[in-house]
Amino acid sequence: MKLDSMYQELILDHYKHPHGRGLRDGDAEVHHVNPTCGDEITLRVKYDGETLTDVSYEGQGCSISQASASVLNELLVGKELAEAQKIQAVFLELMQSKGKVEPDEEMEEVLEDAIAFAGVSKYPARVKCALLSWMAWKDATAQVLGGAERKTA
Amino acid sequence: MKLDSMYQELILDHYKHPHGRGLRDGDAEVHHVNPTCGDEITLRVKYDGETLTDVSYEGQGCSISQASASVLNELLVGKELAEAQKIQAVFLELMQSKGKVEPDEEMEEVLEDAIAFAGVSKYPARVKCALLSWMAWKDATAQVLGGAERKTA
Amino acid sequence: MTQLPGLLDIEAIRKDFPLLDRVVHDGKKIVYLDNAATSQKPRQVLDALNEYYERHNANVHRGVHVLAEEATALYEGSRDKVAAFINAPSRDEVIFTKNASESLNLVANMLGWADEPYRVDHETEIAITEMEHHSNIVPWQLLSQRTGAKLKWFGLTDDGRLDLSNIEEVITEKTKIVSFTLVSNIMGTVNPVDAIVRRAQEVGALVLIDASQAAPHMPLDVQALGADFVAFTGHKMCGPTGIGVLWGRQELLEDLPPFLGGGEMIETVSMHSSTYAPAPHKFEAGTPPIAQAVGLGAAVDYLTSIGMDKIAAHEHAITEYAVGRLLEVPDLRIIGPTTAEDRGAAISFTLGDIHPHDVGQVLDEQGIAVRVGHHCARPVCLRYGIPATTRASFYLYSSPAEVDALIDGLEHVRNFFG
Amino acid sequence: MTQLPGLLDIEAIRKDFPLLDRVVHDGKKIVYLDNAATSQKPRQVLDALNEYYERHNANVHRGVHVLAEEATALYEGSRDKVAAFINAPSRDEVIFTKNASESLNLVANMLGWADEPYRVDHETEIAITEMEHHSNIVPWQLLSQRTGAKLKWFGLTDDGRLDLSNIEEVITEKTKIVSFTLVSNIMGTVNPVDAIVRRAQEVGALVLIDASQAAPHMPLDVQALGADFVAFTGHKMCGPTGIGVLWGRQELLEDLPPFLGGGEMIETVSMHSSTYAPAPHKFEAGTPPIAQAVGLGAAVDYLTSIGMDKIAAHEHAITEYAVGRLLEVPDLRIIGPTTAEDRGAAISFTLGDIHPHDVGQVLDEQGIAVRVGHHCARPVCLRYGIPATTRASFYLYSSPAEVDALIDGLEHVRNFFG
Ligand SMILES: Cc1ncc(COP(=O)(O)O)c(C=O)c1O
Ligand SMILES: Cc1ncc(COP(=O)(O)O)c(C=O)c1O
Repeated sequence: MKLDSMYQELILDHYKHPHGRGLRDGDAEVHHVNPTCGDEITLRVKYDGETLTDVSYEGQGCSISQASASVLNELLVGKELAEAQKIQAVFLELMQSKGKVEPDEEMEEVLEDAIAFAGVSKYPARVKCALLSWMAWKDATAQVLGGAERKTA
Repeated sequence: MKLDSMYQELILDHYKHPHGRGLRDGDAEVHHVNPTCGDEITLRVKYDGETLTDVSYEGQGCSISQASASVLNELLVGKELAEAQKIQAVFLELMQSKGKVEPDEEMEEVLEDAIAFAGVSKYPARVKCALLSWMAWKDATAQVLGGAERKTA
Repeated sequence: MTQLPGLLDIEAIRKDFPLLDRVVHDGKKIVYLDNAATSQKPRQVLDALNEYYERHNANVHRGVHVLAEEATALYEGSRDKVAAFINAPSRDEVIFTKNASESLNLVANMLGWADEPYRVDHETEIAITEMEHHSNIVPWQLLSQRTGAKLKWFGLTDDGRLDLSNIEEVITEKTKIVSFTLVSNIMGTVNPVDAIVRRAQEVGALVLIDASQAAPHMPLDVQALGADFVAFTGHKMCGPTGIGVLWGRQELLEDLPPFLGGGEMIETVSMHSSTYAPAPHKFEAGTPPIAQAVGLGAAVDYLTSIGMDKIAAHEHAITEYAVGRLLEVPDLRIIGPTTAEDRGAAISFTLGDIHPHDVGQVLDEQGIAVRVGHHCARPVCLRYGIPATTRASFYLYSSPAEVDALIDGLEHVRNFFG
Repeated sequence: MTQLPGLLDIEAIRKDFPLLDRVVHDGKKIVYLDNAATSQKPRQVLDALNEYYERHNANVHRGVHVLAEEATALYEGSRDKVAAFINAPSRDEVIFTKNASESLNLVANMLGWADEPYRVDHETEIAITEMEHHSNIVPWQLLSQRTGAKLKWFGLTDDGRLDLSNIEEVITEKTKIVSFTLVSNIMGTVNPVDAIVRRAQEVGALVLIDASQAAPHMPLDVQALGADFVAFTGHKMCGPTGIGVLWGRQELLEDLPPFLGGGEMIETVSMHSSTYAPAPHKFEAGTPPIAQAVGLGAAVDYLTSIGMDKIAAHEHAITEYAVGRLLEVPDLRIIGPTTAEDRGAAISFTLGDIHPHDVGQVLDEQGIAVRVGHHCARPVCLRYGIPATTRASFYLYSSPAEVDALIDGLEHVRNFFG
């Protein structure tokens, strides 16, 4: 069944048991909305020098957007900034591939669990769900780097 | 040729030799425009009691609108108001008939030369041309009757 | 097949709609339950479009050639058809726009630029409701921001109806315009027009009714409604996209200022000043959606030939059946009226904790097209504390079998995420 | 048959246009010379419309079901096609409207509601020209009336060109926006973009180019033009009615406020306030003209497959031939450039004292469709002291034989009224 390519076991797992959910202390906070469906996320990042020490978040959305935030947390927390940015870029590439990129070993190595989202890229309406938290993370990180609009709770 | 039903000899005659053209003294003046083609007319009416003693006009437009003003002048000047209004009403009926009213003897008696416009009623875009001066006359007369906005030159 | 009293001859009707034969996802025939978003088009409408473009296409109003005359007659003929469809006192009260949103914005802008007594400014108020489509909220928010007028609204009761208990506070002596939807696109609620119109007239406020979800589904009589303006959209009523309607009372259309400026809407133009054509042309700047108006005319003919009262009865039967069956689904909560009384054929619901996106996706896989999200009525979701809903919405070609398919599909959704 | 260098394979092209086979007035094949008013549609465009309605019709953007995804892909795919057609730096700079008039009004309204530095108010000026279509005059008159801004314009030379001799007085430090047509719809004049853009940039004014009569007929490169906004309309370029385009520079579209409010153009809505989606959606309130955008995409494909440079060459050849032959007609006066240089394929003329209405009527009787009147450019008629003109306008399917038919027709007109 084609649906299974989107709703991988792993995605459903993350959806039911999200990692790192909840808002904690951070260096910057952003609020992103997917206007096409109303999914929302509030996300904070915390850095210690170059190391991303926490991504905390709260929001509402479908299994894809929730699982994606959970995977992001699992994958990026603890990474150096440059490494995290690389992972984000590869994830973006995969999601915008319209199902046409066949993930190779190199990609799998970079994306780990996030590779499970490959099937979602075939569903244009859902790509934005998968990207919501990743765009929020990028934005929050840019704020930290730019020193602009820092908010802490 | 179908065209001849519109451009009756009589219409072309009035077009080439218009009656009563030019602006003279009047009790009311109106300026009417046909927005669909830009035809314009300035028209004045003069009454002596119940008698329409003059319709003077100036304007630019096609053969149909010019001929129609000329016929109007010929037909209405000298008539009692009530009689003129009746003629106007019959002319309006004919023009809005979409070519479906076959003018009978009674109509011919009322409209005289104006009966030549029967063919124009088949051309929706030209009906307004034929009616321009008649609507202006009606409007000017209403002004005289209402006493509103009287203008004399 | 389930037989319900009041149903139309669905098999015959479905033959008119080519899209309903569409097969998706490896052989599943489409079950189209997204009619509140847009309707499918009968062949009669597509034929009218083709016939227009293949034989009569020309720009309207300003030509003496035969094509221009034919195109004008077709375009203006559609205005006659629409006027008759809504029982307008005069054809000149029917303005063609591009969609209902433009119609609603048109009124908001007219009032913002109007002279007294219509003018909306910082001393005046605007009243809407919490169940409006965004297209009947944002124009008023913009008008309120730009003029300083105060925006007020009716809240909702727990069972998805307007709370009119504070009507005298919402509609006051300062209110210039009351704008509300006849039928909610998210909950299906049919609103009590009379009570609102009565109060508006008491204080001398104008009334604009958003009939986008009514015109396709029930007889619409603008005179009986007692409103000053009525807006609706072509694509939801078997017509093409790109065409909407604003009906307005003649004297208002005469008094109110134009909105968009351009060709067709003028009487005479010089570089120094211009005068405007009488309504409806005053409000139709530029080349109008000619073919789309012709298509809407054909849609109106089609609906009329079936009969709007029969269509309403059909949808009522389907809705009653659907509400009943949906309420049997475990964990399903209908957002809006839970009976078929005073409600249209759009039914929103939540299904336990399963996000509507996920519900919609799994239904889609079975060929069932529903809409998920806030349906351009986010305040309703906020009001009921939910992020979104799944919405099934029916039309004249909807069958009880399609309701059954939906129910089976929801069972599958529950299993999938169970 | 007359052969001219640069002509397209007219016979093949004409087969694509069903309407060109139309027979009028007892057996006369139509000679359609009213292309500046609207173009005919190739079968490819009609097929795209039918295919859309019969297989993919759904509302866009908010659905997870397969039809909604397909409709969205088709609609947004057309945006890509249009962006490529005009060489836009980004697809997000392409806004779909209902026609060019809405596009022009959209800019006028954005600037009226904008913050500094874009805001048009009583201390600022607007510059247009005397050869604008009413749709590029009236929006600025309205804006000027409503904000107090001063409206200025370029006059015309005797031979139908812009008089730029006083450019420094027309475009000043106070000028916020300069809006002008690339090609005149009444005279065919092609205007000198560079000189105007240079001066506008000198004073920091924005530039809006009305390309309604250019986009159908020549390669259009918004980057090369150097303008800030470019407007055009679908129905004149083989597309359906009901669709227009506004291209605008991304940063401007980000900064400028929305115009129409409603569904699709929002990010999030509550009863208290709303935020807007990024461009282009910010400017596309309500259900867009989906099928019409798809049709426009097909039109762009069609034109591109032939080649805009080849179309321009074809029209140049026809225009040159037509101007030459028209000048042979006794008492005929061309209003506008009397050579084919820097001119488009619309040719206006007067014929002695015979009123254009009468000219058009007698031509129509022979199956020749031309437009008569002021062509929504009345100031041009005032400028040249004429009530109206007869206009013949050509397109990619126009043939030398049709020019010949026009010339014969005019002979007949002269005899008729002689
Ligand atoms: C130069 C020009 N600008 C604007 C327009 C307006 O286009 P539309 O009527 O499609 O809005 C036209 C055509 O009518 C035109 O020729
Ligand atoms: C109640 C209601 N009002 C207004 C609209 C807006 O209609 P459109 O998108 O055609 O402008 C819709 C549908 O989208 C609606 O359901």
